[in-house]
Amino acid sequence: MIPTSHYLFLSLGLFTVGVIGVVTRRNVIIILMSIELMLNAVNINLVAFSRLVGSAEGHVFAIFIITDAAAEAAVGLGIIIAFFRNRETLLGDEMDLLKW
Amino acid sequence: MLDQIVFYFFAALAVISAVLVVTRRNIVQSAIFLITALLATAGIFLQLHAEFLFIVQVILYAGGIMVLFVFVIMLINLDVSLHQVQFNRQWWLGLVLALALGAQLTVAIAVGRSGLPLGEPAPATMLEPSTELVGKVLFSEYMLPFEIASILLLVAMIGAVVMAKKKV
Amino acid sequence: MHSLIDFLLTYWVQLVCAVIIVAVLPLVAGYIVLMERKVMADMQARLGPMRVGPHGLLQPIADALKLLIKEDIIPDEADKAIFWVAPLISVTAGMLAMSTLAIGPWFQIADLNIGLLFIVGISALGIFGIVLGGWSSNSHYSLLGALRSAAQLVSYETAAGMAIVGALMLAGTLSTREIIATQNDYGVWFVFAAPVGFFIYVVASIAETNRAPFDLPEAESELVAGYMTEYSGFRWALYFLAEYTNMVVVASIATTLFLGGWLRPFAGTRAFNFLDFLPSVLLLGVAGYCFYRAPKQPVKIQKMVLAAVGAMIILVALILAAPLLAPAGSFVASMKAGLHGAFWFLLKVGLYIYLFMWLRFTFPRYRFDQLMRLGWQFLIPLSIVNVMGIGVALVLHRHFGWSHWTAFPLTTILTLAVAGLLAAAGEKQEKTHAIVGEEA
Amino acid sequence: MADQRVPFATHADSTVLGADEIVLNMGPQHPSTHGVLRVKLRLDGEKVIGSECVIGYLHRGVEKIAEHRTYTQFAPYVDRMDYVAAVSNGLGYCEAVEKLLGAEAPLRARVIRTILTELQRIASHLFWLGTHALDIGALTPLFYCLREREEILKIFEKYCGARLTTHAFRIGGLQYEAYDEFEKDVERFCKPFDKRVDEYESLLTGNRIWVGRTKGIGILTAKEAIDYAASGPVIRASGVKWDIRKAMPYAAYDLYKFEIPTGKNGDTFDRYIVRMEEMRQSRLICLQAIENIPAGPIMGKVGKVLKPPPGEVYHAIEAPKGELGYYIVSDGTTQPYRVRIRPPSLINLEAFDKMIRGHLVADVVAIIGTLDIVLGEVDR
Repeated sequence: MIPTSHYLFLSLGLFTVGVIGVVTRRNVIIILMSIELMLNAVNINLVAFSRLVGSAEGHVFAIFIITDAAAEAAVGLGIIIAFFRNRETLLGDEMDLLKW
Repeated sequence: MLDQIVFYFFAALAVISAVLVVTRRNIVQSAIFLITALLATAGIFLQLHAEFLFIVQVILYAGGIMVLFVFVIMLINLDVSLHQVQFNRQWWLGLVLALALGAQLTVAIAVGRSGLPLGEPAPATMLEPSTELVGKVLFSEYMLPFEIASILLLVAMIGAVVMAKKKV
Repeated sequence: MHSLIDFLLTYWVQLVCAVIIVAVLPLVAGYIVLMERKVMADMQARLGPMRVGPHGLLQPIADALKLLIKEDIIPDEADKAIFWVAPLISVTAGMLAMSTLAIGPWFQIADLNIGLLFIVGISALGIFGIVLGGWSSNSHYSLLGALRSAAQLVSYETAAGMAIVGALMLAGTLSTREIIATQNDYGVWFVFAAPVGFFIYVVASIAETNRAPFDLPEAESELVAGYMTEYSGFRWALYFLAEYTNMVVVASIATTLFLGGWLRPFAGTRAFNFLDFLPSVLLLGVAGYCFYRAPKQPVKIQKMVLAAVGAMIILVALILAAPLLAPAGSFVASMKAGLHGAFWFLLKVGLYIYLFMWLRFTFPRYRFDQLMRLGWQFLIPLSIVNVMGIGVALVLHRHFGWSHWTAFPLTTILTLAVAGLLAAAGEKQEKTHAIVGEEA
Repeated sequence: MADQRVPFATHADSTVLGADEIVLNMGPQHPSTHGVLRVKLRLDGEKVIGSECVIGYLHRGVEKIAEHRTYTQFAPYVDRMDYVAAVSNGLGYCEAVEKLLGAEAPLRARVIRTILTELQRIASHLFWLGTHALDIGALTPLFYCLREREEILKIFEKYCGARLTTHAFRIGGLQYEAYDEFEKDVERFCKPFDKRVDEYESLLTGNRIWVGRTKGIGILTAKEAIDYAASGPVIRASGVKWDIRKAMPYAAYDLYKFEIPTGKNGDTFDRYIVRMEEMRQSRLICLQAIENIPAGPIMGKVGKVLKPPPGEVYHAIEAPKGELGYYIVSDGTTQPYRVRIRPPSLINLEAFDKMIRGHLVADVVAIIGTLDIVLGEVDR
């Protein structure tokens, strides 16, 4: 059997990779995808803990997080499409209309 | 034995594809590796006996959200972004900070070992949340959050339509 | 080493089933193609394939060989890695979905407690094969086909999912085995309890498998071959295999959920037990036809092949009849459930696929906006109403003590009334939609 | 370069969304452009916002060839223009030259010409119906249509030995006398044929999908149809009662009673209905004609060497696809000075852009199909 900490380390690794993607990449779609990775890492954590303490709550929260991820992806991609239509770019650091 | 093979296989697959997601130049390839990472996570859910979550992950994440991603990527010009610089100017700072965060979390897990039985496998006799149980908890204790989540989805749907619509 | 042996000892049935699926499915798909061509020919006053083997019986093998040795062309501008992997995704998804299907009470790889959701979820992954294949070909036709396909599958999956939810509410379980057991307990197949749900599932499943009249992603007269335009040879054959696998999968889902799975018609009624002999009689009839045709074949080897086919069918008929004739309690008699279950299941799947073919050769093709309107404005609302109707019927039955015979017909009629309203509303709107957005 | 004239920019690297439109090149190698038509479509998503037909892939210079052949030698060439209605082409040419010569074919020849031409009209419409239905996705009607067309081709084969490019007529009359069983064969085909048309209609006319795919698609109003000089079923479906068989009778059409079916809305569905009705009318004409084929010679007096007097003539007939006109200028030699052919397909194709704008990609094939073009005739 696998110790719970291994799940946590896996989740930690995925989360860190996601954070790295968010803070270093320029392409907004990849940034969005990295956020999905991070949410996913959280889910692993929740399910592992749920098993550890023997309750279904972790699963419920994981379902909520997946719902949230779906909403986020829909809105995020909507914004990206609207942005792409106006500025013809996918680069996050060129999204600076509000920068002053 | 089988359990361990399954876990380490999926864990390695997930981490490797995650790394490839953030390093690939081609967005479509990134998306494919993200799908792989998500499916690997689904495998880990299965290994954790979270069957319902496994299928939710496959249907919603891999089958729904990622289709949306791939759809949008196909709509958007790819050739231009292939020849651009992929990492922003502060990438080194971001990398250092992200690694620092990772180190912090590692420490947190290490410290947490003393409080919770993290070092050993979860007791097998512990209840395995079945689909039925998840449903019961979701629709009794968490009824209100569930409804709020559905409103969130509705709002997101309207928002996405409004934003993606050409001219209002 | 020990653990490996243990593993094999525990799971040998599943492994054998898996090997059978992977090995036999391509052949089955090939023969479904042959059946389709023969049915098409029959409906179109033609003969269909007649050259390879008697009545074209060996045609699928010849086709497969031809596709195998054909040149495999990868376009220069294509994204090669994705182009290469896309058909594999489609086929893998289709085959994986087969793994929880119960073809008869004996033949099933895994009886997951999320069985049906697993099939639906995994087969939904096949869409990536189509989308990525279309995108990586770097051709406008392929891209349009892929986009259409993605939009169509996502829309109709919702309707199909809701139709399945309706039946699942009746069954109260996700395991394929128990769904069929429940239908046995009810004494009636769910198609009679929820006919509207079955209708929605039929329509949505045709759309999901990209069959006519919803075959827009590969509409040959518009998009050449849609997402498959740039594919050739064996890779193209893989897409074809995936399509037919998906047909088998949706037909199996429909059979399991609505048509009573491996149950014989009137399985619970003793008076109809003579139907147990139907499989053997049917097969004997087919065999008789084979022997009747055999002497009329032009070439000696064809006569022999057809006679051999007839003999094989007689053998199968005898195997099916043996458990009925053997003394009760013996080993042979105990095989009845498995053998007859598989026969009835496959027969129902075959009839469902025949329905697909029939529709294909009868109807013209929908246009894309019509398809979307049908999906979003008719099927999805109707499927939601259907779910509510079944819910109401169940409540009436369980809490108010209404009998099945009043609760279900009542809600079905109500659902049908809603369907009529939806159709009328759609008709009104269609008139204003004839020209799409002239203002732009 | 022809491409210089393209009224819209073609972005080589345009994307679906980026440029808001893509240019889709349909054909010349495409399953449903009925030969080698190339259509450049400007698409916004799937909506067509502009189109251009590029023709000429099947250009063989038929008109130029005519200037170097004698009148008799040129006759087989016209069969190769509209190759699914070769008999009609031949009729138009022969009658045009006869007009130029001032001769007329004897009555018997004209009646047989009428029968064969009407059979050819049915065959052409059958072929149109099959391919049009196939384009819209109905696989089965094609085979039923071809089955009946086969009967007609058999009659042609018995009559003149050829099935497709028949070269059935000669200038001044017919070369072949009708064979013995001719009337019987035509009757055997025509008698049950209205049932067959009903059969096709039962597959399509009431079908919701078919109606949805054709009603309101590619509308051409009566005025637009006249402005575009459309002819044949295309203009009749728009409600204009224009049929050269009635307006300027030729061959033996003035002897028979028949109706001109017209539509109301000028959409694809009306054109379909008009053509179906025309098949029934053609059947009636054939049945009337075979009742009484007058006896007499089949060849008029035109002489062995054709040398029309200098002058010019325009003669049009109602081919299955519309007004097929021959404009022939003679300089008094054995070869025409100039032959100009008015192909109905080409003129009808002009209306394509008008009809397609605002519709979807799927409607492109429906509209190409409903125009009933044959590229051999468009390009000549």
